[in-house]
Amino acid sequence: MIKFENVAIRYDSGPDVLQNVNFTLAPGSYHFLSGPSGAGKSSLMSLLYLGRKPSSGKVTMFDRDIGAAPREALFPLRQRIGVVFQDFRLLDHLSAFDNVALPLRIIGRPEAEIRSHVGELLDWVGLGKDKQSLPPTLSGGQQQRIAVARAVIARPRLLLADEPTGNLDDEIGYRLMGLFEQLSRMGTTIVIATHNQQMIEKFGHPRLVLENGSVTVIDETQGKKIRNVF
Amino acid sequence: MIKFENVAIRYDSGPDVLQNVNFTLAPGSYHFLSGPSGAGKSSLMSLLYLGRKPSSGKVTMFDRDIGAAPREALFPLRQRIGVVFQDFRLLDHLSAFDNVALPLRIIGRPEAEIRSHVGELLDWVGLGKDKQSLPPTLSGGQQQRIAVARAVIARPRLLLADEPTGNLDDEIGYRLMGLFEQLSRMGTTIVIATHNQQMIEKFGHPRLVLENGSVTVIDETQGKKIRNVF
Amino acid sequence: MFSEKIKALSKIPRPNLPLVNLKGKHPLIDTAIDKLALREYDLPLHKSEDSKFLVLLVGLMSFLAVLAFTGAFTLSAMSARWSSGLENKVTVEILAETREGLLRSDAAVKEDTQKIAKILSQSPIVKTVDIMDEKEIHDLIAPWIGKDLSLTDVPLPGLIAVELRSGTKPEQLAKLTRDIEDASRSANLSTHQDWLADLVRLTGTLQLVALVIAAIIGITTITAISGGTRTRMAIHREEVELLHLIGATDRYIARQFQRHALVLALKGAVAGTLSGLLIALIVALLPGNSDSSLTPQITLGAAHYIFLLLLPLLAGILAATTARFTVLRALARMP
Amino acid sequence: MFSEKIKALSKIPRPNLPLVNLKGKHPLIDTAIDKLALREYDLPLHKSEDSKFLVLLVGLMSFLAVLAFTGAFTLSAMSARWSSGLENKVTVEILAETREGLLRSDAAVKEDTQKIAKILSQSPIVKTVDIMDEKEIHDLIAPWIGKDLSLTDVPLPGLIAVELRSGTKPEQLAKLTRDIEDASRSANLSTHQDWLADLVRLTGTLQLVALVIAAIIGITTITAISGGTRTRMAIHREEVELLHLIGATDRYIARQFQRHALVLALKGAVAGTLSGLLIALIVALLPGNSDSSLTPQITLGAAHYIFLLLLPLLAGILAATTARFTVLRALARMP
Ligand SMILES: Nc1ncnc2c1ncn2[C@@H]1O[C@H](COP(=O)(O)OP(=O)(O)OP(=O)(O)O)[C@@H](O)[C@H]1O
Ligand SMILES: Nc1ncnc2c1ncn2[C@@H]1O[C@H](COP(=O)(O)OP(=O)(O)OP(=O)(O)O)[C@@H](O)[C@H]1O
Ligand SMILES: [Mg+2]
Ligand SMILES: [Mg+2]
Repeated sequence: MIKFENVAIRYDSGPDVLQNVNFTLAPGSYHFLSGPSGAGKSSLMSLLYLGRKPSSGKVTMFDRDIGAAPREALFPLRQRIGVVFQDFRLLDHLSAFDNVALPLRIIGRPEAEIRSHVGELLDWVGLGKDKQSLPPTLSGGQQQRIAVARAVIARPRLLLADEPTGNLDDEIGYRLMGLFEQLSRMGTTIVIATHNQQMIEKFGHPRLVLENGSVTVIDETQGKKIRNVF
Repeated sequence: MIKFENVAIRYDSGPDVLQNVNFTLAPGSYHFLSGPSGAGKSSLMSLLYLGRKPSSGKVTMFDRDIGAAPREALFPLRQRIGVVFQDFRLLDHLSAFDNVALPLRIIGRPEAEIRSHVGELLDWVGLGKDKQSLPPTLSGGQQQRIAVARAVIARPRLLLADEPTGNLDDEIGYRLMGLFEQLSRMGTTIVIATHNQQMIEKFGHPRLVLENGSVTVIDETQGKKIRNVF
Repeated sequence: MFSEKIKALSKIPRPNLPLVNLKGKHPLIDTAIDKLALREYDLPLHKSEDSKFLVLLVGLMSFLAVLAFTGAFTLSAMSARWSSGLENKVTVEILAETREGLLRSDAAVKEDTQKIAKILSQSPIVKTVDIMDEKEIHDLIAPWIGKDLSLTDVPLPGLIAVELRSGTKPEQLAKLTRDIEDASRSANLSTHQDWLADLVRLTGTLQLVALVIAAIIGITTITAISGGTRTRMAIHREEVELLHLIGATDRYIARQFQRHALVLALKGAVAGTLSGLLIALIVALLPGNSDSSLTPQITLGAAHYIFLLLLPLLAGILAATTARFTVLRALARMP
Repeated sequence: MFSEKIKALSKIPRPNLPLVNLKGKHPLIDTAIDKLALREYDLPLHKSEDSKFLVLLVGLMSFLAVLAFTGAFTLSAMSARWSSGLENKVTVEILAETREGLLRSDAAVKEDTQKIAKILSQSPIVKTVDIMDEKEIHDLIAPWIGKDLSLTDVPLPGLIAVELRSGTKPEQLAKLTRDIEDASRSANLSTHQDWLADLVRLTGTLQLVALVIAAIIGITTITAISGGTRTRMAIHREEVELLHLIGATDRYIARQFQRHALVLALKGAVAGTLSGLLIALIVALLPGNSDSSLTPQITLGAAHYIFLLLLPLLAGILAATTARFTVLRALARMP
């Protein structure tokens, strides 16, 4: 599914933020991405959601060499990736409903389907009453839930979430994490960047740890069954 | 210092977000503000940082009736309040340094003083190397630290922080909380909105809990000394 | 259960829609809207502050275009009218003097005139032959010799007005000219060719002017629209980037700017075209305009009406295309 | 230790500063900059896309203003020149006919003329007296009676050209008029008052035109600047709100927009004024312009130069004030 070989990331002519990154994520796998603030989690994420190409090294996703792929080839790949951005990136002038509907509209689903699916999901994340509200009139946690809903609405094959519960209380936080577990069981590959140590321990998935500019994979789940937290 | 009497908040012609809010915060007191997502924490904060006037009821701050005060009277009050906004609200075109310097420039401090104070504080929050970076080129946690630095740089008499550690790992998170403790000991009145249950338990300050549109003050610290966490 | 929610949902009024919201009224309409991508914009382009300015600019340009083309059409119609009034007419003059400068007798001139008239009326390309009488000739030449001087003192030339059949070929006319000049050395056929050449030149100049004006209008519109599009791209950079990141193709994004530019341009062009038409009509209906066939008279022919119909369309297509390429070029810079 | 860091800091080049960065060079400079608030903007106003448009507009307006005022100055200088050439001159006519229409004898007219000339030369307000001879009078009246007809047939009036001392008061002139008319019922003093009244009216009209142009220019500039300021307020709403929330006074925020508008307007106005001046100079130096004292001649007096110096300043103040009030009104809506 995803393979990083000797990947480095740098911004413009600055120093390497990450270097010599090597790891493989199997289809349907679930990883936490952790590391101190400024370690490069969001930068690594931006590679995964095809927001940038590696400065050097080779990234293979969906059986394609991303660095070598032509621009046009990336559009359909991006449509199969769901992203929760750390800063949400909602469209302020679109209602909660239209924000969540966006990925479906981009791939041209019929409006009737959009209406039922988006409505259902918004109800589920507790925003049933706020469907027509604009993001700036919603609370931080409500905005974060819209961001999560937008990321999962199109049943992506790869789900990336950057600190998806930073503004949420534990109850809703666990609820969303449960949603991610469900998606994982349905075959979605998942990478979640988080500082929340509790969360990491509770769900006990293998971890990609960023430190001092490189990545280590820590897997303490060998043979251990994931605790059922619901 | 701060007194809320029968305060209600509503947006435009919507329903009351909060109603019948009554509490008093003594000078130098330290409170956590908690409650589920969408309960009205940020809305209550916006009253405290004079971002809006109460829809009804009476708010007294710095010995003034805020609802009745003329516009001009609020400028100097705001200059004595430091705020960490939930969404940071950094000025994207100003460097980290200039963002933090803003409150000092507004009250017209000399540049030499600004340069030393801001530099020192940025070093302390771990952004010594990023002084001249623009916020969009910084990580989420780095931006949050700039927001915190900007809130405390002018030694405010009232410090309000809305989820100030949501994007930070525990180490930096505790470091900032320690900074707030220090300010508190120096007489600053502090209100911190957070979902982080651990944080609340660890520092054990009295809590303002929002639930179902009203506020309860829970003080379990009676006679209990605050644990020294440093 | 969901259908209830959806019903409730569809009742909520949605403000600020750039187009009438037809969605949800009928599945077929929905499909059509989806197909035509007539959904409201993902980007709040219609809230741009300079939209009014762009509409105004396109309006002004269209207004100018209508006036310029009305002028051009009118003048070229006039020139067509004049030339069609002249092109089938020739005049044959039988000189009253010999080529050597001696006066000829009245009788000789009259005789020659009759002879030439006969030749003319036998020619297959001639439709009518009209020998002018003394009074007519007098009226024609009076301005040159003074009205009150006795005409009997001056030998009058013979003049024959000839109308040719339409479709006469230049070779046929040349042959007739030769026949006449063979018949009398004093006969002279004049075909108004100078006049016609002038008219052709005038028409050509007018077409050039219209072309230049059209070019200026086009370039101004393109510049303004592409400038406006770039401003919008800059203002909505983050939103465009977001759309790009969640998988929107370049065409999906470009379509929004394109449609926006189309709507702006249509608004402006329709308003401008109608105002231009109004002014043209007012000028056309001003009294004293149709007095003489030689003063300009605004003529709105079929071509003109088609052009007026096409102008807003043209402006719209121009604007949409400009916006499209501007956006695509900017998008190509994203990975 | 901190001083080292600060040194390192001050070496980092800071791009996109709207003003030269003098900060940190010397504490006194710092203080001065602080006092004058010449710090770079907290808001990225100078990056606005329509800045160029506003500069252009102010430039055009200034250009127009310079041309309009140069024209007005020139014409009013001309009218001043004409009137100063006339205002101290009066003409006394001794009629050749009696008021009843009878011809008077040449001798009687001559005698009257001498008598009046004597009275005139004794008046304290008269500088020179010049009795015109027959030739001069002939030249003056020839256009009315035909050049070739014998003048001896027509009785000539007497004409005396009088130059008054400058500073003559109207009452003094009225007294002189009475004195002359008392001396001879045939004497007639004409003061060119009609001419002067015309000139005064012309000057008044020119001043009105200049005023109207100035008003149009002012209103256009105000509209554009306040529109531009409102656009900027809208674009930077969040940033303005942030400044407001952390304690910035309205004046602190307004100052930024104000300074930005000032800089834009100064740029535009200086460029526009200089271009206008250039055009005026070119026209002034065109050959054939100074041939006759009656054709317009561009005169750049001291007032003109002061005005040219003041124009950019005026535009700047206008722009800054407009921006200030636009911002203050918008800010007043924040709690
Ligand atoms: N500008 C606004 N206009 C209208 N409604 C608003 C506005 N801001 C907030 N609200 C509504 O007020 C309620 C409380 O929002 P608030 O941001 O205060 O919640 P919160 O406690 O801070 O939540 P969170 O923990 O998710 O940040 C929410 O239901 C929200 O929709
Ligand atoms: N657009 C950019 N241009 C230049 N440098 C950047 C840019 N984005 C990030 N950086 C730098 O790259 C480093 C890693 O940033 P990144 O956002 O990946 O960290 P992170 O692990 O997500 O941190 P956090 O937990 O605080 O969100 C930081 O030092 C940051 O300054
Ligand atoms: Mg990050
Ligand atoms: Mg909040």
